[in-house]
Amino acid sequence: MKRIAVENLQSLFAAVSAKKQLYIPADDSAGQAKFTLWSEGTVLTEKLNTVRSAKDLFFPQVENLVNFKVSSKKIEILENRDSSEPFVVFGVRACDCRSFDILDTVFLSDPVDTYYQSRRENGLVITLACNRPAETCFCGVFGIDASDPAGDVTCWMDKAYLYWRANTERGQELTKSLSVLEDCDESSVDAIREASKQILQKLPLNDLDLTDFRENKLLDVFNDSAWGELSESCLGCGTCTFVCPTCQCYDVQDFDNGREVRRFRCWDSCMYSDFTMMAHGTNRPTQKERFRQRFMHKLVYYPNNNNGVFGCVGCGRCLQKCPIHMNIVKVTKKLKEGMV
Amino acid sequence: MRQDPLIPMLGEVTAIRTDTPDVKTFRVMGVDGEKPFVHIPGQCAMLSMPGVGEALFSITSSPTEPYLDFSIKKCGCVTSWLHAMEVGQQITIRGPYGNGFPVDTELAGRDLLFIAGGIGLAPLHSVINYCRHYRDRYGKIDIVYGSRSKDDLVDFPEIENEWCKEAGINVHLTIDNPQEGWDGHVGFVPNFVKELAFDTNKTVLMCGPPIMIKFTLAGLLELGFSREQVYTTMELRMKCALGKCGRCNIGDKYVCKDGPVFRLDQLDELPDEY
Amino acid sequence: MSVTENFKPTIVAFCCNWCSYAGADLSGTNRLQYPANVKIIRIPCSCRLNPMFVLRAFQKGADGVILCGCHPGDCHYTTGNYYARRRMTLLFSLLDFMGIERGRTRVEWVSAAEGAKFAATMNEFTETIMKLGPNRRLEDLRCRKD
Amino acid sequence: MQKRLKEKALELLSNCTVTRVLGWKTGEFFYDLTPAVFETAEEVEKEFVYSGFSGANLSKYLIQESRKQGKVAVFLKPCDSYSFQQLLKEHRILRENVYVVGISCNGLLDMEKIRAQGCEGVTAVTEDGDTLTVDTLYGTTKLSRNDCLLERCAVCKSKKIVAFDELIGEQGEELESNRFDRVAELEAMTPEERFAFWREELSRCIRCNACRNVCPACSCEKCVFDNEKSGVRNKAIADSFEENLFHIIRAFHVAGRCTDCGECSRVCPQNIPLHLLNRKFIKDINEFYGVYQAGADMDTKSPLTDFTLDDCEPSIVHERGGVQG
Repeated sequence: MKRIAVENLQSLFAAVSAKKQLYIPADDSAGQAKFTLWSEGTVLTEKLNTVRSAKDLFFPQVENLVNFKVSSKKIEILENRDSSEPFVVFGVRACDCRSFDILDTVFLSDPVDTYYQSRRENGLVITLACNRPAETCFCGVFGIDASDPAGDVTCWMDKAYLYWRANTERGQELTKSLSVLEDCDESSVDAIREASKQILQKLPLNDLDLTDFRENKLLDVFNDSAWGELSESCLGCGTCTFVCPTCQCYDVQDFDNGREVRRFRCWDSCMYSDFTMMAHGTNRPTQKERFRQRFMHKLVYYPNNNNGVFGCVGCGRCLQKCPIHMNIVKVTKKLKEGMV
Repeated sequence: MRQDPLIPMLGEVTAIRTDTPDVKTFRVMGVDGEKPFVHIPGQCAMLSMPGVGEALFSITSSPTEPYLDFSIKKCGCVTSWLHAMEVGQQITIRGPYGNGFPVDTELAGRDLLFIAGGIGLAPLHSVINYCRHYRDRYGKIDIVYGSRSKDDLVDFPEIENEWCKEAGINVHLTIDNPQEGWDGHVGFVPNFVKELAFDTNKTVLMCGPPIMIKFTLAGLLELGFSREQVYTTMELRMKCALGKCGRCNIGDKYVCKDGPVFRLDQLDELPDEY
Repeated sequence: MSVTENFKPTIVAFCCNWCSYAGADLSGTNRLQYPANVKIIRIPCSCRLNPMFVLRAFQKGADGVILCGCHPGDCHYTTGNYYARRRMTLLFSLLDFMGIERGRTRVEWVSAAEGAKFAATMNEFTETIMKLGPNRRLEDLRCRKD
Repeated sequence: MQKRLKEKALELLSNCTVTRVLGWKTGEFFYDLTPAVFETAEEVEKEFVYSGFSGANLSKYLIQESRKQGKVAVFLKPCDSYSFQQLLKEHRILRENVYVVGISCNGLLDMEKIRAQGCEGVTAVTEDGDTLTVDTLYGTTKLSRNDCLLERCAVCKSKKIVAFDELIGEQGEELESNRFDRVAELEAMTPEERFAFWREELSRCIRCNACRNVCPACSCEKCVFDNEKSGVRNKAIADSFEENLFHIIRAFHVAGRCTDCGECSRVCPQNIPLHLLNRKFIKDINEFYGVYQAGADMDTKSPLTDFTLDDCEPSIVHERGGVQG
């Protein structure tokens, strides 16, 4: 284990940044945290977490796929992949770190999505244990220990020091190259972890229990009468899906600038009315079906295909950001009322 | 750089056949003149025109042919563009996608009953010709095909001149309303299937408009068929065709990857959202 | 903003069918010169100009957008240009509020008889845009030509 | 207030004035209230909440709700009543199917602002006059209530309830509001500064469409941005131009109809001050065409569907003071 004094954090960032692009959560102009490319003067946020999750760095909201040049009857295919350079992302919370596992099962399963893959290979993840979780946090429900997150490197912070533990070979390699870090004892973080655990135990949403979703039949959950009531005030916006670290649906679109056609993909949301729209109509005509799709996917469909692992990591972003405050916790609790 | 599955290959439309007022069949070859890829009957491919859009289409031709054919009905953006295009036009193609019909496993050795309505013949066309090519691997073949009118029967010449004349294949055609020059059956497919009262030892492959499927299925069950005997193929909006973009997700299945061919008893386990 | 060397501005002029388009025609038949980089788009009435058209013109490479219509009171449809006047006033004001150069947008009333005014307006507007330089604040980078 | 609203809801249900009540429903915490339709006394008893966090403007839901069987009661705060009346004016709500209970309001609270003042893990907020006591997992803090108001409440334009069947609390007055101060501040900047300001703000947009979907004035059956054939559908932002396009058009489409209810800014997950675009239009309309408040009455013509022969020319934008860009 290594450490560095908190007042020297900037020199650590500078050292990492000298090797690879470094992203850290920093406050934006609205005072909310956002993963920001570090440069001299970028300061680590004091906020618990970023509004947009760390998935942005691996699965950006918009990315170029390929270009086409069309001339009369001929088409030329031109490489137009956004370049992906090696980068380090610092300050990823335990929940977001787990979300990478979920995104991996989608994007890295056959056929592999090479855009995501190259970012995953290029990205080194440094997690930061949570000292002050929010009331909306419920990562513990998914077996995530916010006091000891995964990642290539795990960090802990108290008032005096940032502690640093490399978990993977890549993490060790980076550690070796950082002379600003000094050695320290493994037990240095025990107190931080203990304090963090004390708080984690007290979180109001700890009692959320999802086991019923594993045991109930897909169609029974799907046909539950509560969906109508749950979705009645849903605005059909995409906030929940866009701030969610595990939402990965995308759209592929073409942009024609008159000289060439750029094919790009962008995030899409199952909450949008045109998500499944075809020439002859849509199979999810009302917000109820769209709303249900999102939660069924996280609570039933995804676990069915992935050994019971839920498609949620308990980061609490949708709890904080939904304009009408409908969220996976409320949905889960309501549905459970109807379950046997 | 690794080639991503989302990046298509170039193809060229080498022939266009007008089948009906709103259906054309497009022959697509690679720019090298070769067939772009080998498929299983029932599988699909993504065709696209850059700037217009990309859409998934059933492959109409049999894998035994040295080309890929797509029978496409004009109904949206991409299809309208395709209908307006001329031979020699390059397009992009990627695939094949989906599971296809189990032609070499569950269907082998069976008596087959094909039921198609309108453009629903497109995916079955591939299977029918595959079975004709390997005729000895299958039992009796019955084809029920219905359309709004005689003019709307896709690829009528081939049906009339080849399928109808082949031994061991019974073709039953029907159109919705009486029409001059038509001396065949008149009426909707579901009723026609019931009238024909097929043996229940057949395996059914069905594709057509949802309403036809619904009523034909009821008729088949009445005749004593079980849901395990019926295969159908689905169509939903798709963008990636790789099981990732999330659009064609029905229950825990992705139609583009786990489908589009489903046995009815499999469909019964999925939410009624298609 | 500095004037870029060799900068040839693209100017989109939306012209109402009844007055300004005829005005443009007249300036042509009278052999009055105005820059070739003014692209005229004929619309049925100045009121047809959807704010989206203005933005789309900028997206697709326009450096200036001008709307020409019948003089107030002369609208072929009686009142169309009065509505257009309010709309464009508010739109231009919002664009200005967002820091888009005011000079890039303009409305001018040109009658069918005012061929000379049309040419003069276009010359003047082109000059203004020349001074402003290429549209950078409301451009779509994907459409940039260089 | 909560008690009086609840009693009213129960009364309206029990005497069959209405079959449903539109209100706010309790959440997991004290602040995460969801707009909801209550159909039974039992639901009202158990789940109806009115508190400083009942910010959501319920008027837009009436477009759908007023078209269903039976009458629906709704609780409208003063600013919500402007949205309601504007929707009535546009024939979007069937008035005869709605029973409006107007409620007086002393400003609603913004959880984001409470959090922004350093309160993490908030478990309870107690109001006591001008002071808020905020209990968190990490201790208790006291905040000034004024510092925690929703933006629209901090610059409240009117306490008047413009449409109602009955009132709970006092009818209020239109207020002298300083709501245009920030717009004026921006107007006084140089174009470069204004451009930089909006680039910074709009670059945070994630195109979640919450601002559009929550807006009571955005009531098109199908939005141009949902129309594949419009050529502007792009739901995610591939270029900064699209951020500008979306927000300019969004604001323009509601110009003259926007009541300044502030919902767009309230719901923005990225805290973009979207109301400033709408307010700029309102300020301009007031200055160019005379003071107009959307939703204030049923008769006045909307400024964009009206004109006078001697309206100012668009060149007024060029002639106004300030540095030319």
